[in-house]
Amino acid sequence: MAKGTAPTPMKRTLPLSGRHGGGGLVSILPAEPAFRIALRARPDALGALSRALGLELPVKPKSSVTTGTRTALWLGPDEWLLIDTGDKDLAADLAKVKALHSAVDVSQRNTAILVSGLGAEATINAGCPQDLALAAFPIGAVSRTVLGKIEIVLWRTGEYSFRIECWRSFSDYAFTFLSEAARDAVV
Amino acid sequence: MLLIHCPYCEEERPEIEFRHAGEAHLVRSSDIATQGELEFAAYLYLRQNPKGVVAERWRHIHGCGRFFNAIRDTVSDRILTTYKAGEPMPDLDSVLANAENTAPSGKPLMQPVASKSKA
Amino acid sequence: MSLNPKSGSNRIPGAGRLIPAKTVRFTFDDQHFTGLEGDTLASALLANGVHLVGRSFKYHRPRGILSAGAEEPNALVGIERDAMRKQPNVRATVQEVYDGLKATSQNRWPSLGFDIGSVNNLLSPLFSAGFYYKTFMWPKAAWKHLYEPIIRASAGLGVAPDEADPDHYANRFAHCDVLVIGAGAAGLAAALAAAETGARVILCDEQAEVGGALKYESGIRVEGQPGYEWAQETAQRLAAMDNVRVLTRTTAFGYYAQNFVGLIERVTDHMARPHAEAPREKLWQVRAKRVILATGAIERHMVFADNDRPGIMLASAARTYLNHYGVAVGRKIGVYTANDSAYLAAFDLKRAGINIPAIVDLRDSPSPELVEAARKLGIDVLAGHAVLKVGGTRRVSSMTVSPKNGGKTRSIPLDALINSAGWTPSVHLFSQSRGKVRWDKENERFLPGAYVQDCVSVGACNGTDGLQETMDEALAAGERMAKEAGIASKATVPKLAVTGGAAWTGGMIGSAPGAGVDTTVKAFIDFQNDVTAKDIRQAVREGMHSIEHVKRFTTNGMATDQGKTSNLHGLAIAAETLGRDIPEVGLTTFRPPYTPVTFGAIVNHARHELFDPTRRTPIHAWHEAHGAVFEDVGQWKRPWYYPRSGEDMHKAVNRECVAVRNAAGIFDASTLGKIEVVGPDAAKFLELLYTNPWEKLGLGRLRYGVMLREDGFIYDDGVVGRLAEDRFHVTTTTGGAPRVMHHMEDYLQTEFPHLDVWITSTTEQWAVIAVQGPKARDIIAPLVEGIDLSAEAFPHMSVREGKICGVPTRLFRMSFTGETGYEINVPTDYGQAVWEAIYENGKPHGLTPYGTEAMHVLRAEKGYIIVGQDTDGTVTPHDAGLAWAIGKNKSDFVGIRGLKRPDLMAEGRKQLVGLKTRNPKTVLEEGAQIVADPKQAIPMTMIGHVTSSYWSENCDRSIALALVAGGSKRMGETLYVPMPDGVIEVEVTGSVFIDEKGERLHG
Amino acid sequence: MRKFSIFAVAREAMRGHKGWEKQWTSPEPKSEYDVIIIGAGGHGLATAYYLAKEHGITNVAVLEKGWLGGGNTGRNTTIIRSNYLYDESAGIYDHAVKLWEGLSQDLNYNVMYSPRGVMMLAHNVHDVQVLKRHVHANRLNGIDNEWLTPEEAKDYCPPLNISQTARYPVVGASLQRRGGTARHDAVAWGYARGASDRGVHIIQNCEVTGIRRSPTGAVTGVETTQGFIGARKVGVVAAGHTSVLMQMAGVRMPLESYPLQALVSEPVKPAFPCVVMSNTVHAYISQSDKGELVIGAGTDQYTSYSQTGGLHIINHTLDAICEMFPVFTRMKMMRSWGGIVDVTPDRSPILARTPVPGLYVNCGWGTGGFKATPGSGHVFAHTIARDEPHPINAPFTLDRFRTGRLIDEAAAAAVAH
Repeated sequence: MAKGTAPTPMKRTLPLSGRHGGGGLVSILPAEPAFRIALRARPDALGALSRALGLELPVKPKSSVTTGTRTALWLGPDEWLLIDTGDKDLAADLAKVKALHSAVDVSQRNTAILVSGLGAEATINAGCPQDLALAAFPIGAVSRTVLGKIEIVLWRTGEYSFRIECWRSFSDYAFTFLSEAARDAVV
Repeated sequence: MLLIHCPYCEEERPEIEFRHAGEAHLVRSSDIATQGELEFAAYLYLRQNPKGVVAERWRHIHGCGRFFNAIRDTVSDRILTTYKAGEPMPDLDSVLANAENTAPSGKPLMQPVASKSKA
Repeated sequence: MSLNPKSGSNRIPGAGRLIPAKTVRFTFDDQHFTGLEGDTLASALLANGVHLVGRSFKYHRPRGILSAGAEEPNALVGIERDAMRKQPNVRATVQEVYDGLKATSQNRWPSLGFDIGSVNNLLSPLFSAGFYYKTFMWPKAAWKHLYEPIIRASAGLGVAPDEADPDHYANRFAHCDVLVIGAGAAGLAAALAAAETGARVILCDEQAEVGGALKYESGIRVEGQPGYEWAQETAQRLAAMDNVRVLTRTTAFGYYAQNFVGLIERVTDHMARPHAEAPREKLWQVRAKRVILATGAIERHMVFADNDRPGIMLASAARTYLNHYGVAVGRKIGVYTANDSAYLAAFDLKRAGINIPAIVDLRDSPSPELVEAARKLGIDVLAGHAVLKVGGTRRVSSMTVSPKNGGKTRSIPLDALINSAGWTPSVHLFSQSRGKVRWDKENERFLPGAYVQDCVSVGACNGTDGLQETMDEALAAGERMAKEAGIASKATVPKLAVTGGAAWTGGMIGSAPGAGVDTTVKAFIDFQNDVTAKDIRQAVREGMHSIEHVKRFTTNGMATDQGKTSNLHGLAIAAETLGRDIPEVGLTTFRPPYTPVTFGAIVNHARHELFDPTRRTPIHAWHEAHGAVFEDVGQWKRPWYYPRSGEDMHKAVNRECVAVRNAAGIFDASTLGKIEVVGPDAAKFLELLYTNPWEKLGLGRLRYGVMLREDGFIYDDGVVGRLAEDRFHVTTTTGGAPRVMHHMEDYLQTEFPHLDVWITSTTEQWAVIAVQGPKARDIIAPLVEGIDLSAEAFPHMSVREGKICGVPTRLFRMSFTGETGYEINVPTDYGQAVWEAIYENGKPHGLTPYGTEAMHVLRAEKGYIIVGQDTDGTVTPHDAGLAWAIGKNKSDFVGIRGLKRPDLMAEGRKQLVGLKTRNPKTVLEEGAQIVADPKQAIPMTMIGHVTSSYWSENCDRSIALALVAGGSKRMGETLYVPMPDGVIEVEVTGSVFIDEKGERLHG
Repeated sequence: MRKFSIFAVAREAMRGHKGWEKQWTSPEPKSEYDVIIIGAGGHGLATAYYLAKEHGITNVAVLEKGWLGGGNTGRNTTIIRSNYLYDESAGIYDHAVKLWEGLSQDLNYNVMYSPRGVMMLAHNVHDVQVLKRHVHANRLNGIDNEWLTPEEAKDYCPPLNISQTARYPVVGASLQRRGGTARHDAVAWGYARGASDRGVHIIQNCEVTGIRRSPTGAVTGVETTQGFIGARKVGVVAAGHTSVLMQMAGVRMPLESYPLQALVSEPVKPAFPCVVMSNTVHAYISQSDKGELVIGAGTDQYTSYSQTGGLHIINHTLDAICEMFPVFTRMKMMRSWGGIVDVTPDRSPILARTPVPGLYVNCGWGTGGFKATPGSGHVFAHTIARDEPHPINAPFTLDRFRTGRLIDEAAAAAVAH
């Protein structure tokens, strides 16, 4: 079943379908569709929201919390990107929360690219100005930042694996950039 | 490319994640509709533009998205401190004193040992 | 002595470190040569006895090789790997030879040996400093047509490439605790000490190998090991450490704010057959917590008559060519010096079997040890002597020597002359870091003074002269910098014991006595730009008293070497002429780059499709398949029109426009900006951001909103729908989406933080399919579930949520065409499928895809404005006929005060009107200017301009919108549009050309 | 002062160029002048020159904190054009171009005004609308500016990439043939020589530290690092530093000062015949007589007096240059530098009296002041001499920021100055 929206009879066209990039040291692949919510809330609502989501919303900058297929990524002091790669609609879980918040479905606004391998860090650092050394950007670290000329959300999912979220129409640029950068992913 | 401490992300980030947003602590009148002509023009257009320490606004637009304020020396471009939007401007004297303490020593590691041979 | 004929007759067997068996073939000016792997082009040419390699900028004087490094001003050549890879102005002293390398000399015609341009040398008395400011003024037109073209053609060194560069370049952002710049003895020691603490270290060096001066310093031992070997082993040891990156062929070219340093790594220019995936060059953008500058010093030449002749070179260069490349730069080599280090070059050469006829030392009493050592080797030392002039044109053939205070002269035959006026510490990067240099008066040199950034200088660039002191200083710096970078380590810093080496101090600056005073003499300071000592003196005489004036007037230090060997000489001569101290005359600030940097490397990945993102809508593939021609709107590609076979743009647009009014059209509006405004104060927030009132907008209703800047001018517009009490769906213009978000966030976070509301961009969550026209409802009705589409239940300017084709939709009933219409929002990934379904369903009804051009025509027929086309940042809502959109009872919104400023309220402002040409077939040009009196003389009084103009097939005439002074009071008036081929008469009309009452909207 | 000419050069060549006079003198400051100009850049020196030449006011001092011509005059990319949209802007910039046309002869100093044409590229429909609006307005204002097809643009500038598959293809261009370049240093030196010859004192290394006013508020002189110097009229012509100086007189300005960078390539044989500007891809470029490609970059985003800027600004500029001119990708950046530009809210200059009697200000030229140098100096001299603006600079008041009567070329046209 296609994730990120309720089932429909219509064909879903994914922006990066069929693309793959990288080579020996790095693999670049489009991620599967997912449910995504842009969540905004103040501290007093976090308890209720966390309960509804079944995970503790992180409050530490540059961090994330994952439970099962669901992750909350800290983007700002009152802002999270929620991603669920399973088949549970985040919006439905949040619909019942009364505490003051804003939840907006952005499942299809974003698309994601998975960059992995020994050369992943070097590939991303071709366009991302942040320090991605493990000590500075550990597993689970998340940051909105830039890649070349676009904005991305960068999430380190493993020592050698990253998930890059970007807006749909920038995904072609992001994918092409990463593929080009991977040519020089000498670690 | 400057390195800017974001008070919300609690770390230094590269300038290209940020957008400068002009002089800080300009007060938009609570009764702006009836504000006097000169006062409004001053609010809209007149700027301190100092050669030296300036309080200015930045937005971590490609980061946490927050607006915040910075105290920066416009001669060295060194950012002396940053603080969250809505917080009062910190005491300049202590900011400057602290900057003084953390400034590069200005001294070479050792005095060079000069040889005396000369033309 | 036996020669090695294979790699050049001047190769000394047993000397140098290159392997004789590893030969490479290359050409210079189409002549074939053999060199050795590891040679630079300069060393390979010298090995083959070639000294004449170029011509100077102004006088076209024959020039040879001055140096063995990046400071080279003379030996610039063109390198051509193939027709698409031509590189001008390459320093032969840096370029490594590879098999098949093709080099060509520059700035000469027809040949290097016989250059017509050298006539300039004969005319040189005329071509004094700044002569062009005083001449070429008569007659007026001659500068552009005669003088300037000649000057341009004779200037300019190499030839620019004429084909697009097929190579690619890479970028890497890197972070480290300690960046060490320069991998000579000091840099290696500093890196070692820092690395031992566990700090992340980057060590870079511009040369192909580490070692710096250890490459030629033959007598140095570190920990008992020959210096060069120690350097290589240390570099290997460092490179093997996880926390260290060693980059050779990598120049630190720019030191920017907060320890941000740009490095250029030359990856493939030395390779015969580069790997296709390898970038040619790579930019490293390094953010270092601490920087250690170990950039060494650069040897200066002596300033004397005709000191530019091929065969005259720096002593350290000759020593490098011998000790590293195994090349003797001559067979009979004279030495002219004002310091100690040239002696060591002479000794090495002598020991290699080269005849050293004399060491001419300007100093009266050189150190007795050196003189004694020279005597033992059988070298004559002429202390207190000067070289007055040299013989030879294309190769130096003799030097004329006399006591420096006058006396008997004698001529000494030779085939090379090596010289040294002393060493200039390389404070370039320190100065770029905005550190202040200080003048070391005793040793006549600038050294690092006050530091502005977190860096430290060690070794020769810091004026530290002794090698042991340098090592101690570097080790201490490495440890301290790592500690300051926050590395806590108990590792003990190694000690390194060194022996050998000469002091760096001593020497002289400015022109040597006995040379250059005579005004016919050319004693060069800046070789490449042909600046002589007398040029500096003339500049001072003409009132150029600041070193910046001297530099600009004479062009001293402004060539591709940026004055590495010349700046201090120029300064000294200016100071002497002025009778002032050097610091009073000043030092020009060093600016990036340290050496020239390829544009491509700076651009790196941002070429071709990565120059700027291309944004495509989710329905792009369909448009492409249906023959759409695309228009760039910001970063977006939007379908402009869909020509059928045989149609031009005009015909296609006419057909599309007629189809919309007669049946229906389908349009991809996905690029519209969308913002979801959520929270109990959402309406309050919109009240403040838009001129309109929002509190009373009913659920499910839409309203057209106008957004101003604080100054009262229109910023953006769009339709806003209320989905719930606390949820609005806001649309913006395509181009305005990001700036409107930023503008809203600004006010929300900083001016109205008390409001309970958040905004989220949903531009790309929704594909937007506009279906417009009298048959729109019939077309979509069968596909829509859960929404009553009847005019009563779902009137114009409403929004409903439901499903279309089984996909969730936010269905807007609205129109930018004046027809009954819908804008169907569906989640992006379904955009194309839903579009296709609607299209199939609509085909029998005559549904026609239309592009942005038809959209523009259709909206203009209705007088709907486009912000950014009919408004331009100087237009108020009143000017645009949108006064109705201003909430009359509002006490605040952004722009409320700006609107009330005197000029914005003034009579006679430019207002939006319609224009009809007298001749309905005439289509005005957008941007054309409007006048009231076409007979007036130029300059005419212009009262407005055409903002939008189209042929309207639906009106069967041309239509236009215009901003005209006092336009609203000019209805019916005749105005004029003077065009180059005649005046067009127009009538001022209202701005609605079709269905003025708007009945079609409500069908 | 002896005239410069080929004959003079030939005569001096015979005697080793030892007979040249100083181009300007370096006098000690007097205690008082009729007029003090603060800032010996092109605009300030031109003001002094025209005060002396046109208004007979020669008791003038030009005070310079560094070396003359060392600010933006010596740091800009030397572009000259007058194809501005609004009558006000067109008026002042074309006044300048007319003076440029005879300036070398007027000053007897070759400023190398080279009308090689300024071409502005259109990359999309919006650009076409904007540039054509300029072309039409210019034509009716009597200013040359013509429309070119991409092929005509390529004919005029052969290195230009007009491939329609480029990311932002060239779809047309406007060309002002009278536009071009001049030699920046020569402009400063030529005006300095001309002013000095007419008795004006150019005092370098003399920083103004205060502006003294009488009890009635009128200007009485300036405090400097060389002591107090009296004058009843003071003109501030200190691009970049205007806010700092005006603050000394208690006047807050509608200005912000930004770093602006530029760079040159290594010199090559003639490869680029004109000036090309593109607003959409953000770049402008020409080739100097020495053979360097001269490339203007953008401003940094923050205000600064550091005269340095970020590498990423240079990156963006070269991205655009290599996109428009892919043949230059292998060229090398030889030197880069920064200046300080003061920018007004409407990006048009202020050339006007101020609320302080006797204090005049000439500022706010943003990134494009060089082209206006002769015109600006000419009308500013008039303003100071007569205590009222010349009709050409009358619209460029401070008061427009109160009334809203802005001259907003950028908002109107989205074209970089």
